[in-house]
Amino acid sequence: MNDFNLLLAVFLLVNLIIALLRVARGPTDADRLLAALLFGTTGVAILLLLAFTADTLVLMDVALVFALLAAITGAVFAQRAWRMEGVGEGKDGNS
Amino acid sequence: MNFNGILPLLVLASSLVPGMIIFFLPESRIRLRTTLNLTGAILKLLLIGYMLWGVQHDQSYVFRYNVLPDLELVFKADALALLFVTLSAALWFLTTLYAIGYLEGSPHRSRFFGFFSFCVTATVGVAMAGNLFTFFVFYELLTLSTYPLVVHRGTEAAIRAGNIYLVYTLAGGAVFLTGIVWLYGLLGQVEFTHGGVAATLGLEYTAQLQVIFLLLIAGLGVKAALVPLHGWLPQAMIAPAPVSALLHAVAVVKAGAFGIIRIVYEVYGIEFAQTLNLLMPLAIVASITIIWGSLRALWQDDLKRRLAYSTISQVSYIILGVTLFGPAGTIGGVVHLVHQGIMKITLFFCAGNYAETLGIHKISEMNGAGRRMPWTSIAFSVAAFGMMGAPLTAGYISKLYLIQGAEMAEMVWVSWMLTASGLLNAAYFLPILYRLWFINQPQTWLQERIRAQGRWETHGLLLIPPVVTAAVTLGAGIFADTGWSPLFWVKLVAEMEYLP
Amino acid sequence: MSGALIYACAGAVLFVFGVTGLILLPHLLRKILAFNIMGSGVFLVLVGLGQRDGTPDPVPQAMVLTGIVVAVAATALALALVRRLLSLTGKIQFPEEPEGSGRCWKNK
Amino acid sequence: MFDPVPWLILLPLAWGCLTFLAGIGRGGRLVVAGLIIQLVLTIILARQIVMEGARHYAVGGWGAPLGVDLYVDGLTGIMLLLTHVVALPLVVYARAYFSSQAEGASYFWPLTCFLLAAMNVLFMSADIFNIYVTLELLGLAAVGLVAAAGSAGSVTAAIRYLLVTLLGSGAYLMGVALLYGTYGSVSLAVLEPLLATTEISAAACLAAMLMLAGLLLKTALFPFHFWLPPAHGGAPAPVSALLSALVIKASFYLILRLWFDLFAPLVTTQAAQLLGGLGAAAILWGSILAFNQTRLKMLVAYSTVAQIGYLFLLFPLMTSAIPGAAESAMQGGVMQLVAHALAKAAMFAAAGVMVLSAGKDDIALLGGMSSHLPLTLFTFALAGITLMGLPPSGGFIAKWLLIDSAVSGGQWGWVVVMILGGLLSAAYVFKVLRQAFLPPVAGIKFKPVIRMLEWPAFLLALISLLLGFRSVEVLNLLGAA
Amino acid sequence: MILRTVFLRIVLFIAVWWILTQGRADSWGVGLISIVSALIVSLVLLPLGLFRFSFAGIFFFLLYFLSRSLKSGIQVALMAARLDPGFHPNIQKIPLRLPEGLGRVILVNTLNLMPGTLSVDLTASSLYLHVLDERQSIETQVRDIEKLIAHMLCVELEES
Amino acid sequence: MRNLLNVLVIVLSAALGLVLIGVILESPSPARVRLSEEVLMQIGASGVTHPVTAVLLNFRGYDTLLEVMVLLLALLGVLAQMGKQKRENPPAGFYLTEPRMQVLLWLARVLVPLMVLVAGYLLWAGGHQPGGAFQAGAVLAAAGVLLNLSGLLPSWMEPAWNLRAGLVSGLLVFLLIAAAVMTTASPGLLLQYPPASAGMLILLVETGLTLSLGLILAGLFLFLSGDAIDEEADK
Amino acid sequence: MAILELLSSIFLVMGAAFFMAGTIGLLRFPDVYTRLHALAKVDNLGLGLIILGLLFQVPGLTVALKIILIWLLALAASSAVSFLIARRALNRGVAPWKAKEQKI
Ligand code: NA
Ligand code: NA
Repeated sequence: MNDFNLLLAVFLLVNLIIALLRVARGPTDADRLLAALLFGTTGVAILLLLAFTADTLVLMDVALVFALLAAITGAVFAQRAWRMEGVGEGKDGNS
Repeated sequence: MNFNGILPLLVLASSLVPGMIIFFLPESRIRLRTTLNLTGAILKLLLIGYMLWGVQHDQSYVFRYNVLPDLELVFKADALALLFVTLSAALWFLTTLYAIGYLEGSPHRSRFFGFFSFCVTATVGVAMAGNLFTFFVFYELLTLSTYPLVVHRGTEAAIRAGNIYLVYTLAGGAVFLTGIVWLYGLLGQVEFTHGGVAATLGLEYTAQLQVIFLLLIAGLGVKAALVPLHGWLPQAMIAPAPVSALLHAVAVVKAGAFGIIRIVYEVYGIEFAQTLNLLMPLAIVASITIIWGSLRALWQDDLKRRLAYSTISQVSYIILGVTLFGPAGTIGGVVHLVHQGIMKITLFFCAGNYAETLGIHKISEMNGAGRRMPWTSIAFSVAAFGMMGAPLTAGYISKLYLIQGAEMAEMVWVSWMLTASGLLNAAYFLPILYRLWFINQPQTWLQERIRAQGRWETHGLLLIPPVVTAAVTLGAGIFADTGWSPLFWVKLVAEMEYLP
Repeated sequence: MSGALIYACAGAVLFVFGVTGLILLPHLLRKILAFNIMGSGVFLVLVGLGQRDGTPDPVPQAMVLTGIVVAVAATALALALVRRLLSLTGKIQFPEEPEGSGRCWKNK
Repeated sequence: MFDPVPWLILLPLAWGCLTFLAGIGRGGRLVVAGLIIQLVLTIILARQIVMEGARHYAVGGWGAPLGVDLYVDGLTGIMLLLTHVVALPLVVYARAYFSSQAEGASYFWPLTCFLLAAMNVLFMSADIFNIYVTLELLGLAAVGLVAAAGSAGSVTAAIRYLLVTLLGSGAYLMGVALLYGTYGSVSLAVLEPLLATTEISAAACLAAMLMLAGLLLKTALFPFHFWLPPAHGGAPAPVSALLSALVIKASFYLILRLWFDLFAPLVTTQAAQLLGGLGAAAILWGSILAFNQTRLKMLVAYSTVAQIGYLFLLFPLMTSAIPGAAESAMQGGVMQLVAHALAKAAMFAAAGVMVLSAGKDDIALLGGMSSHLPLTLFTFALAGITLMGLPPSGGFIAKWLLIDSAVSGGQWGWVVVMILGGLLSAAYVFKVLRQAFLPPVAGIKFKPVIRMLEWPAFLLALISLLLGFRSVEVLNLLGAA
Repeated sequence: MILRTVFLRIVLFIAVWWILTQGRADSWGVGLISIVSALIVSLVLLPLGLFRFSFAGIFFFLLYFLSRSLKSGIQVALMAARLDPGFHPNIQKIPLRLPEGLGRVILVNTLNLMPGTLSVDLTASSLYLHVLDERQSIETQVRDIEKLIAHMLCVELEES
Repeated sequence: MRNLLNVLVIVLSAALGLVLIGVILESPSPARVRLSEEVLMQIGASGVTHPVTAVLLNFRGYDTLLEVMVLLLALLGVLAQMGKQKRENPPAGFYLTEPRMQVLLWLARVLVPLMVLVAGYLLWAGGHQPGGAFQAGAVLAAAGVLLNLSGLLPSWMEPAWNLRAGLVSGLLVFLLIAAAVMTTASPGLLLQYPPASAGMLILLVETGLTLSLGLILAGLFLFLSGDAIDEEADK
Repeated sequence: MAILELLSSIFLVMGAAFFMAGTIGLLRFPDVYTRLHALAKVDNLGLGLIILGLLFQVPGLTVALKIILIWLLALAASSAVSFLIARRALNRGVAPWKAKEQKI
């Protein structure tokens, strides 16, 4: 069971990395903001799987904090990060 | 620590402390400044008088202070030191008087007199230094305290002269320092001692000691204005007259010459120096300087410039005397340290008087000035004759001993060279005297700033110092054999320190 | 080679990337990011080397926690400064030449 | 027996908190009082060191390797004393400075308190990880102070400084990681014997290189000096003075410690020669650049680049086999460190006064300064004497010792460098002085300055000058083991 | 009424604390302080009387929500897997019948997890939805949820 | 020239990387000193049961003391920058009525009390498992950020005395306890907690730290966000 | 016991599959809104299934409640954040992708 959890965690990690590639490519800044969402859910899933892998239930607390902080990060990103047009290297593709 | 140990410090403090106070005085406190200046100068003379008396009665005045575990700051008031100290203190007193008159009403006097006092402190330190390290400390302080005096006027020309002065003296100081540290590395100490400390090293260090000698002499030669290290001196005549007087007669060039005396006699020892074949090259350099300075003086129309080249030439008499192996040469050289000082300061005082009173800076403008300013011109003439080595003057005594020394050292060419130099001296001084006395004065003076008032042809404080020094020039020549003459004291020095 | 050493090696790679980025990247935010990558690399090496014999060692873990806080503080300060620079100059980059290094020969 | 060590850590932190609580721009008086107390404590500590020798102090009572150890010896004592002797006049100066110019004043006091606290803890630390934390503290405080001026130039300089200092401490921390990984401890007391007795490992060598490189970067040794002049030259004058006089010395102090204690078994003559070579390049290049500056504070800042070079000459000189030579080199290096700190603080403070009075940082505008601010100009000149290495200053004693060491060790190249460096520093010092003797530039009107701006700087310059007469004490403290 | 709300919140926080600490007995010292702090914060942020709810409403809402979100997930997953996702996306404006406040927020969040809808903006009177297939009517789904929410929060729907 | 320099940097870095990896792979195992064993041996006297917390707050508590100072310094740097900027906040209550902001507003209303609980939990948990003041402080700070984003907490201007007191409280508590211990229980010894009260003292220190760190970390955001006008304001 | 493990594995695999589908959607979908659909719905469903799967592995009630709590938090967060992102995109004028007149 433990190894199975670990396997799935690795799978989700790979999944996350592939998805990040997309996020990094944009084309709009909104697409990049998706990273916050992606990290939130996938991260929590991976952490929980790992928590049940090696009897390190402490990782649940990490997942909990992670979920909370991911929410805040996403909110900050959406509210604040996309304000300086032309300052960052990215340009809105569609707008 | 006993009183004798503190005495050298008091001598230093007598100009340092007033200097520091004066530096921070507001410009308007003229009376307090003058009082401080004169009190310091008189106090210093009294202290030195006491020490002169003491040295004659076998007292010794030594102060030691450890700067590093095995490196001391040493002040030693030996006979040679006192000779120089007395000269500086006496001339400082006169120059202070002169400067008070000279600078009356001009700006930045607190700054001027502050650095002026520092400068004398440094000179006294150089004189009383008991080892090379201490000597170097004050030698560099002298550089630093004279720079503000050279650039005092704040004109572009003054600043340029200051720059040249710095480049020469700081570079010289650096070379000097290298020599000192090297020697210190070899000896573990650099105390001035009879017969020299270097002699303890023996001949296997010949090459190193020769290089070190070269470094030391090169370092000192800058201030002593040895050709080819003399370039700064003619430039520095841009400074106010009292400063020039101080630079040329008392402080800077003398510090160099005095240092060479110490090096030859008390670091290497005259015999050891002779063994290492160091004296002959030095004599040749000194001779070249003497002739070169005189020749260049001939072509100068600017009075202070001509005097400056004259200084280059005359200071090397001292060095020449040192290199003449034997007591007569020593006496001639060392006594010229004093004599040249007295005579040259007279000349600069007078030059300052001409410039301040009548606006005369050039020799071609001096026609007939003797009638308008008789006292100044008499003083000038006396000093000029002294420089030429005329009998009854101090210069005669110096030359007499130098020529004797040359003969005793069997260096005939030196006698010839001295004769030639004397002729050259005459060649550049006599025309001035001729203009002063034998050409009629013009209708108006260039820029008559100070009117004649009865007996006073100029400001009293400008007049007294050159008259006094001219009188001393005569006195030192006429009364050379009495117990109060410089010659007597120099003989004492030579007896106590160099002759077994 | 134990698993911990893999962490340490990855840390080494991150460290080098971070250093290179910190030096070469022109954009200041990327420099700050590179600094964080560099820091993470060091932390990985610290923890990885610390427990390469299998037992986790609390000391490097504590040190890494301290290090993270320091890195956060530094990052915050850097961001505040960059932001200020942006509001002053409108750019998130260094001006072309550091003052005084290039022009000095011409000025005299 | 009363032990000042823990109080020297807690008190500056407390002042930092209190000045922050006091509010914006307030707390200067508290800092002055606090520094007086700390100065007394440092003097007590120095006396204890001279009497009883070096000592370890186990924070928390655990002792190495579990806990963090402090170590206090003669060199520590010198650094602590120096810090307080320099800082005390500077804070008095800063109070006056910020009363006439508000720029950069807002959080100056807490930042300065923390900066000084960082110096204290850095000097006393004997734990390489703890040293990392202290380095970061020092760096952040310094950057905060540089940036506080708020202009585009100073913010740029601050960012550059921050990134450099972070890169430096990153490299340092990587070294710490490697050492911990190899030896299992971060305590100097544990590591030193381990490195000395076991065979030299590649990890230790790499760690040494990384840590020293990081510290060199922070010390701004040529060619890593590029960040220093804008940071030091652009900050408010009290900040420039603190940074140039003290902060640079902290990382140098660590280099000394690591080089001669921890990494002593690893360092080679070639490495020492390399450091010396960089030092020589710093002396020459820094002086030339200083001379070419048109801004006064930049000139002073480049002078720091040059003066740092002298410190690094002690590494090749220490390799000399002649017994006295190595000792003189160490003594000379430490004297140079102390003298430069005092003189540079005085010089930056004086420069600040002149700039404040002229209203613009431009050497060409200094004409007439000699009569307008004679005391400040005198201060500048006195400080310059130390930098030039002229007697009787502390700088002279330092140069004497270094040249002595080089001559007796037969390393003539360094003598030439030092002599040349002295002349070059004279060139840039007198460039300022001669300008000040010229008549005022037409149209310029100097603002009057308050007395409390001039005297602290003068005091510092005077101490740097008179240090030459008290070097025996300094060296006694240095020698206390 | 007020007491009930405060009581419910305290119970909720105690429960959460209990869950977080997994029932460790030695945690209640810190726990007491934490729960009181959380209560104070929640009372400041969310004054009493801002909303009411019924437990039954919550139950029905959750039931609906779970079933529909399962469906929505499967739907989008299939779209992603198909070669031709075949969507006809557009933004639609839906007039709102729920009164302002918590109800609308729950509606927005719920719709985000429902099949084919994504809330993109909220104004005083209407909700803007991004729908994956504009050919299907989305209105009925919204109305259903509105009704459930209104029941849960004990509010009346406005006539639009 | 510039390119050449870049290439040089890259080559050197690559070389450094290779050497680093080489050194890491070759490092002898185990290390000469086994500190983890020492930690486990002494943990009984530390007042906590979690080894990392024991190291952080007792064995190497000195590092932590300094680290709080690091954070405070960063905040001071930020504050010094902030003083220069013109501050413009949206009018009070703007967000509360703005329909678009409702989602965020309610998210904050629900999450923030929970985050307070979680912070308390992490603080408590630090004694026996990973967690402690820093994590708790981070969660509190996140709560502050969320409140600010949702308009419930205005951005911070020049901090008033009470905020300043909160910001330094962690360091002050730490210092006071250090000074108190030094003058009573262990005279002249820095941070040497008596084993009997170590746990209590550490919890006290951690509570102060949590509060202060939460404020500092939130401050790093809130002080700087003052001039960050949300798009909402200009729409 | 074995059945529980089997059930757990099934849910976990399904969860992972949904995550993968989310990623595919993210890669393939034409604009930010459609991608948000993928993330907000599919990933959360994936997370829910994984949590469901893990519920079969829990050692006790509190642990179970804790991971449910985490799930609720994640759900609330991602739903709110996806609204914020979508609104911001719309606000910035990112136009939604439209199907061409004829089917693709
Ligand atoms: Na820590
Ligand atoms: Na130390």
